[in-house]
Amino acid sequence: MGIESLLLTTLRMSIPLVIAAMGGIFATRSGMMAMGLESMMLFGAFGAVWCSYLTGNVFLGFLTGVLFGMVFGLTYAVLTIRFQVNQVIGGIALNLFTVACTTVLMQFVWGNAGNSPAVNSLEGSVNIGILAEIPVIGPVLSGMSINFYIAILLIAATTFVMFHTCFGLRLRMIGENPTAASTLGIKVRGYKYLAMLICGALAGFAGAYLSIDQLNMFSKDMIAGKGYIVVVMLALGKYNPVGAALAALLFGFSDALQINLQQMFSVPAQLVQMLPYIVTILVITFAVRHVKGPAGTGKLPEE
Amino acid sequence: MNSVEMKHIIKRYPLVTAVDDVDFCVESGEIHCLLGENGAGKTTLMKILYGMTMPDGGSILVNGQETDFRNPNDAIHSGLSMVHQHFQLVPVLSVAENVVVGQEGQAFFHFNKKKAVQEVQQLIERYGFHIDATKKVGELSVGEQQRVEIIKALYRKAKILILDEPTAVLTPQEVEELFVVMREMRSMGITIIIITHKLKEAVEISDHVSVMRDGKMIQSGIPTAQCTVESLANMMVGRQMSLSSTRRTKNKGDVVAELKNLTVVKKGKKVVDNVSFSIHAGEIFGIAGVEGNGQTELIEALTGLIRPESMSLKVDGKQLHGGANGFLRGGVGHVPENRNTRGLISQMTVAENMILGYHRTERFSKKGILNLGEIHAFAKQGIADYAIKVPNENELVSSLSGGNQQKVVISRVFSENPRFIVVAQPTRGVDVGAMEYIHDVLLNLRDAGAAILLISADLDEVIRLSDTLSVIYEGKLVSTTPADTLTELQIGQLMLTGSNEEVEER
Amino acid sequence: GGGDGGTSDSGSGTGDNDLKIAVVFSSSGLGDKNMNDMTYEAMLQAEEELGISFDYTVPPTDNDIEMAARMYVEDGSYDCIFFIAAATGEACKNLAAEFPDQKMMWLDGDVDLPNVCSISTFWPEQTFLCGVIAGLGTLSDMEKANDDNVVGCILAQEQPFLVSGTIGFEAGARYVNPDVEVLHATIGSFTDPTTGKEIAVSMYEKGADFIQHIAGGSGLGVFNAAVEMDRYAFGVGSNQNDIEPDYIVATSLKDVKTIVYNQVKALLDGTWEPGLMTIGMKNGGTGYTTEGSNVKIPDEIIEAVEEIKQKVIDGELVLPSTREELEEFLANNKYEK
Amino acid sequence: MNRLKQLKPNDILSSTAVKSVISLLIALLIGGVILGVSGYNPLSCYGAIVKGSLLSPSALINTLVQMTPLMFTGLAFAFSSKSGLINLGMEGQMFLGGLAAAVVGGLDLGLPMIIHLPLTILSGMLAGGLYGLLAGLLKAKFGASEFIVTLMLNYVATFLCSYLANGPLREEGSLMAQTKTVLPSAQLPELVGGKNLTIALILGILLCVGIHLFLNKMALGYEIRAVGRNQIASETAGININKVTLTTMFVSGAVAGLAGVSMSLSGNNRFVDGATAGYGFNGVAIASLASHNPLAVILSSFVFGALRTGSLALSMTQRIQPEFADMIQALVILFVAMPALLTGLKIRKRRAK
Ligand SMILES: Nc1ncnc2c1ncn2[C@@H]1O[C@H](COP(=O)(O)OP(=O)(O)OP(=O)(O)O)[C@@H](O)[C@H]1O
Ligand SMILES: Nc1ncnc2c1ncn2[C@@H]1O[C@H](COP(=O)(O)OP(=O)(O)OP(=O)(O)O)[C@@H](O)[C@H]1O
Ligand SMILES: [Mg+2]
Ligand SMILES: [Mg+2]
Repeated sequence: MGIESLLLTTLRMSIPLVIAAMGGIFATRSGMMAMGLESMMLFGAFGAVWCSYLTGNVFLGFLTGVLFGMVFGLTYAVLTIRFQVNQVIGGIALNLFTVACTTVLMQFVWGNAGNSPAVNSLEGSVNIGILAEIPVIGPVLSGMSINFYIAILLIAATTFVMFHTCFGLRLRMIGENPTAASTLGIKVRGYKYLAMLICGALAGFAGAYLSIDQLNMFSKDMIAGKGYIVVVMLALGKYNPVGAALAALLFGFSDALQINLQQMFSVPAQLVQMLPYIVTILVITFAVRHVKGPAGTGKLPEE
Repeated sequence: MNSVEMKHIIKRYPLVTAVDDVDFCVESGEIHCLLGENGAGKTTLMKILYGMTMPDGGSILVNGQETDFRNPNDAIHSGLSMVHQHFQLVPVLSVAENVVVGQEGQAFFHFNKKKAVQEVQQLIERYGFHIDATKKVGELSVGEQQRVEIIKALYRKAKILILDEPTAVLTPQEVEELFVVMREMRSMGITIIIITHKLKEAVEISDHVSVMRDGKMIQSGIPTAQCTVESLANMMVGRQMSLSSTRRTKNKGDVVAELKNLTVVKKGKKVVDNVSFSIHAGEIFGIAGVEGNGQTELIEALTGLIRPESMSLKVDGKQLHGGANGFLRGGVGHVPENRNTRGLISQMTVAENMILGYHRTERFSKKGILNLGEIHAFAKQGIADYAIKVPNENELVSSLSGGNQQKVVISRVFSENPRFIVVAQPTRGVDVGAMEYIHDVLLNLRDAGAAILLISADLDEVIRLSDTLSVIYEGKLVSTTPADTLTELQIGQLMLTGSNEEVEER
Repeated sequence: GGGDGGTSDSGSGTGDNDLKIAVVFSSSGLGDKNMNDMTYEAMLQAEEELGISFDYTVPPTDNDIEMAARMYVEDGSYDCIFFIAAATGEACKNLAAEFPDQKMMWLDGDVDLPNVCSISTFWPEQTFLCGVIAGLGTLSDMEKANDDNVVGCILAQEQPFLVSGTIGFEAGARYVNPDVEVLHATIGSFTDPTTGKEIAVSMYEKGADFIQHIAGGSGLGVFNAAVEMDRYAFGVGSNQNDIEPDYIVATSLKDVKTIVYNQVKALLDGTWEPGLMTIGMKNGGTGYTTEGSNVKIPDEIIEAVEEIKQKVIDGELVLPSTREELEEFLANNKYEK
Repeated sequence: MNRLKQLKPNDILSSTAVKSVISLLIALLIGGVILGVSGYNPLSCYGAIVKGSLLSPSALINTLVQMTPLMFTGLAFAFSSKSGLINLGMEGQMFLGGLAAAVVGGLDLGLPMIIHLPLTILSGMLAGGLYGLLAGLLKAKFGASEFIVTLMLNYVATFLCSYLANGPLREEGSLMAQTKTVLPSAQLPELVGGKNLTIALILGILLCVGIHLFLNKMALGYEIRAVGRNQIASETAGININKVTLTTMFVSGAVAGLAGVSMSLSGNNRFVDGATAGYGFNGVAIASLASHNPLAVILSSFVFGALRTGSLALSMTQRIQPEFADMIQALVILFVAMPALLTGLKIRKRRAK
């Protein structure tokens, strides 16, 4: 298999994971488990296609995807903060709801419960001449979708916001010890809502990437568990933006490798398909070990 | 003028009325001491003042102004600040970050770390604390963490400072330093409310004293000048107490616990350095020392919680093996220094906590089946013996006040009659009445032939109870002498420098 | 295809005759771009044109199929119960034995029971002819074909039926082009078009110029890849050519809609009979269609395909459904122009 | 008595059972609004659900059939939660348990039922248990988060079972990815003829009671609960954390495996690839509805069984997209898992003047 095409596949498969993971960082660092990511991504993917279908404008499509993601980010926040639903359960139930809800909406909008019609999607790619000169990875780095570069910017931006702004500091404090933050007069709930809005926006963006950048349509349950994978990648990256991005790359790489191995050897596909998951288990067992989320995960300030 | 006026405050919990129609006034610019038994309602009253707990009735005036605090934020804006009984710090963040967060600037702007460190370091120097503002809070000793909490209040330019049992975890030297700071703050016009169980401190530091009992205010704002330790004790407990009596051992027996060559290495440093000692039956072996000199590791090694580099521990001549379980079965009792993490399971009931660690003994379970009748009877007995303030043994430990939680731990370990007991900070946060009782039980256990290792930051306690007194400094036992050999000053010097020769030279 | 819009038709049908049918779909449900969708279309058409009424259910998992079907049987008001897709077969067999008076139809299965009309389709026959087009096309001078002698086949999930479809495709390609390399890969899901696309892209990058998908909703990603890489793809099931008419050469057709419609008609006419039926190229149930596609297939390829189709219909070629049978088939049958 | 008289309206509202019922009603109300907006008649929809799940003997039996595997996965999750472990691997454990039981049940060893059936059940429990234990081992030995490992192991088990059921273990000549049927000597005896309602239901109820007793009356159960609430204190008290981790993960996995067993040894009496997907994740919701109380799991799995059966019955006669039923289920999970529903809706109590 060509190294170049393997790397390209890796990057394309990692981009949505990376973008969603950056959203997940905001959530987890503020003490919210990112279990609702899947639903935010799915709803974002749907919103993007819907808007692109109605307006024919891809940019508006992405914007709507982000907005729809935020709606579910907020819903998840209201459920878990205001109504204190357990975060794991809230996430799982919300995902169940979103799959059903988007399917029903598809039926209403397009009269088809399986997929949307093709809509305008992001065409073309960005060529960066200088990058293309670099041997081996050059052709890979240049000529990717604009969202590839946005994803890289997001990693930097998330790192900056999380570790170099007052907002990030407060968020991390809330994630570690919400009571402490609240005794200092920080409006814990407000910040958590904000974090979930950011998380929803980025997850919605990731969903929009899947539906109107990588494809040009929405189809039933099209996130297919990627949201849960991101939750795992966050832990693998020890809840740091760069770490999570690297974990997503590793997963994308083993998935790309798996796809290629299947075509090269005539072993049963299922045995090869296990690869990314086994790699993840091995990494969490032997390389990362003892990952702990922020100490205040799931907690609210004491009354 | 009064800084704080609380009127007719009521706070009910499902099974107790924690604060029952309380009036509480604090004059502006004074140090006001709030006293009371464990569970009297002091913390609850202060949390209400600070906006953390909503009262069921009553009104609060701050600086003459009617208030309606919904959360601490409101209180902070009115110039209040509170240092909690349980620290509210984030161990993974630096000192500076812990201090400035919330006041560090506009949320979405750059966080100027350098400036924050500078400001905080300045404040630290100004009050003579010796802390590095860039250090992670998790790496600080308890005393240092306490100071970080005070820095937090100073940084916020608090006009009214509430300190909930700030001295419980401090060594006498640290207490003195704290008092210096408090007096300085008072001179700057800051009003301070302090909760403590150490009456000596109350007499020393405060201008007025108020006393609570059973949720009611029984003495409000009496001038400290009119009080003595004894009179305060009587007010609190409602009976005569003898606070300074001490009984040294009469019948020291054979060696029970024999420790040889204990060395613990942590991050390449010898935190416990070749420590050996033996403790006889009927002897209390006290170890004094500034927190962070290896006490924690010493305790953990003696109770099988960590595997030291080298150690031989014999109890009644038998070498101990295995982890915590092996040591427990070998007759080592353990009162942990931190009841919240090591001592109790706060989300379990009092009864369940009373058997923790002993649940496999024949008394409480047979063939793996718990003897629930016996467990409940035992718990009821413990509650009665130690006067633990709780409606019944099925309440969650988390609903108990700090001192009463400590009593649960004590009663559990002492009831088992272990041969060798490692007792750390036994009366931390416990009121005078309970302290007297716990001390009595300790002495009785000793007289009954137990060997007791007592580790406490409370120098008075160590001096009062120990038959043999040792000082730990940088992981070494620098002096081991029979009781009453050294003066308090000498002991203090040993704790701080590891030797007492300088004292004599000077 | 798809579910009902919702506002009309609550309650059991609107029929103006007494015929009432219950349809038990497999758990992949409506929107599967396959048998469920095609059946649903047929039922709507029958309702419209023949005036029958019908109810349907989509069991949440395959494990719930029997319970759902049993509810229909025990209700007693349905003239016939349609079981759609292989996964529903077990339930059909069990209930048919237990309720010998209830008429049933099982689509995509072969069971011989006195009250069941079982219609089996042979997957290899469905994909074989598209395989032939791919095998000849990759060597041809068709616009988007390349010089590499490689084609591909993408599966949603390993399931014996579907796997036999990939065997049929490979048989077609290698029958006419013994040296062609046929790439295989499995997506692992029916609802993951993005992974479907990545696999297709990686196949196209390996030189494939024709890809057959057997992957339901995930297959939409394959079409997307074809557009992006400017290569060819084949649809599957109902005619998918109009999804990307410039890139989809043909569809491996299974005319479930007609089959089901005819079943309803037979029930209405009273000509319905239990027994085993096989749908294949012979009776027009499976095959290929280029209708709706803008792709120009060279005439000589079409001629060859039609010729080979005739051989299958005549029984001259017996198609393989497992890998062993495939090798045997290729050893015994040589295609000559 | 005295205490009863003192109960204020708020106390009644905060009793768990009443709360659950109110939550359920609110969820149904919102579901009804969604149905109504979509043009369906909510009353007739709910009528069909209730009728189809409860109001006839056959409906009730269907509900009990649905409830059986859900009870096992719910119990498995509730149990692991007691020790503070999050076992999200029930799906995989259940697959393996089901497959193992199908294989052992299919072995013609000439054994009588009294030996063959228990052997088959045990093999399924062992398979699920060992798979749970694997996650436990990685946790105990390497500190790998069981939450992540079990989530990943689900995928591995799903692929593995799919491979086996498609390949080496596939019934000869079958066009489905399924094993051959188990021998009659390994099939679970039915409680009612021809309805797939087997003694697994009784077994499940007994197991719920047994685990409740185990947790509350046994020293090991006490240790498990202690570790779940404060690991450091438990360690200080000489409790072997690793032992608790391994025991919990094994037992939880074995119980999840039983869910697979109950499905493989009833109905079609075989393992069918993918046929039981989703039951594992449902277990999380069921356990939470039961507040992780093993006894309450019986009740909450009944509610879920009824919901599933009712939704199925609804879709049978009302031409309604099946996803509506899924939405209602999701709403029920969300609302029932809302401890602060009533307090959250109330405006915060103002300080009395
Ligand atoms: N959240 C709560 N729920 C139920 N009861 C509580 C709660 N918080 C406090 N209490 C009860 O209120 C009473 C007063 O507790 P509080 O913590 O104010 O005591 P305290 O005077 O600070 O005691 P200590 O000296 O031991 O810290 C105690 O009986 C305690 O058990
Ligand atoms: N939702 C419920 N449905 C039925 N019974 C219940 C329910 N909730 C509690 N119970 C009953 O309440 C009793 C107490 O339950 P249990 O002691 O297991 O709860 P718990 O205190 O939460 O336990 P743990 O301390 O292990 O968490 C049980 O005997 C059980 O029968
Ligand atoms: Mg207190
Ligand atoms: Mg070619």
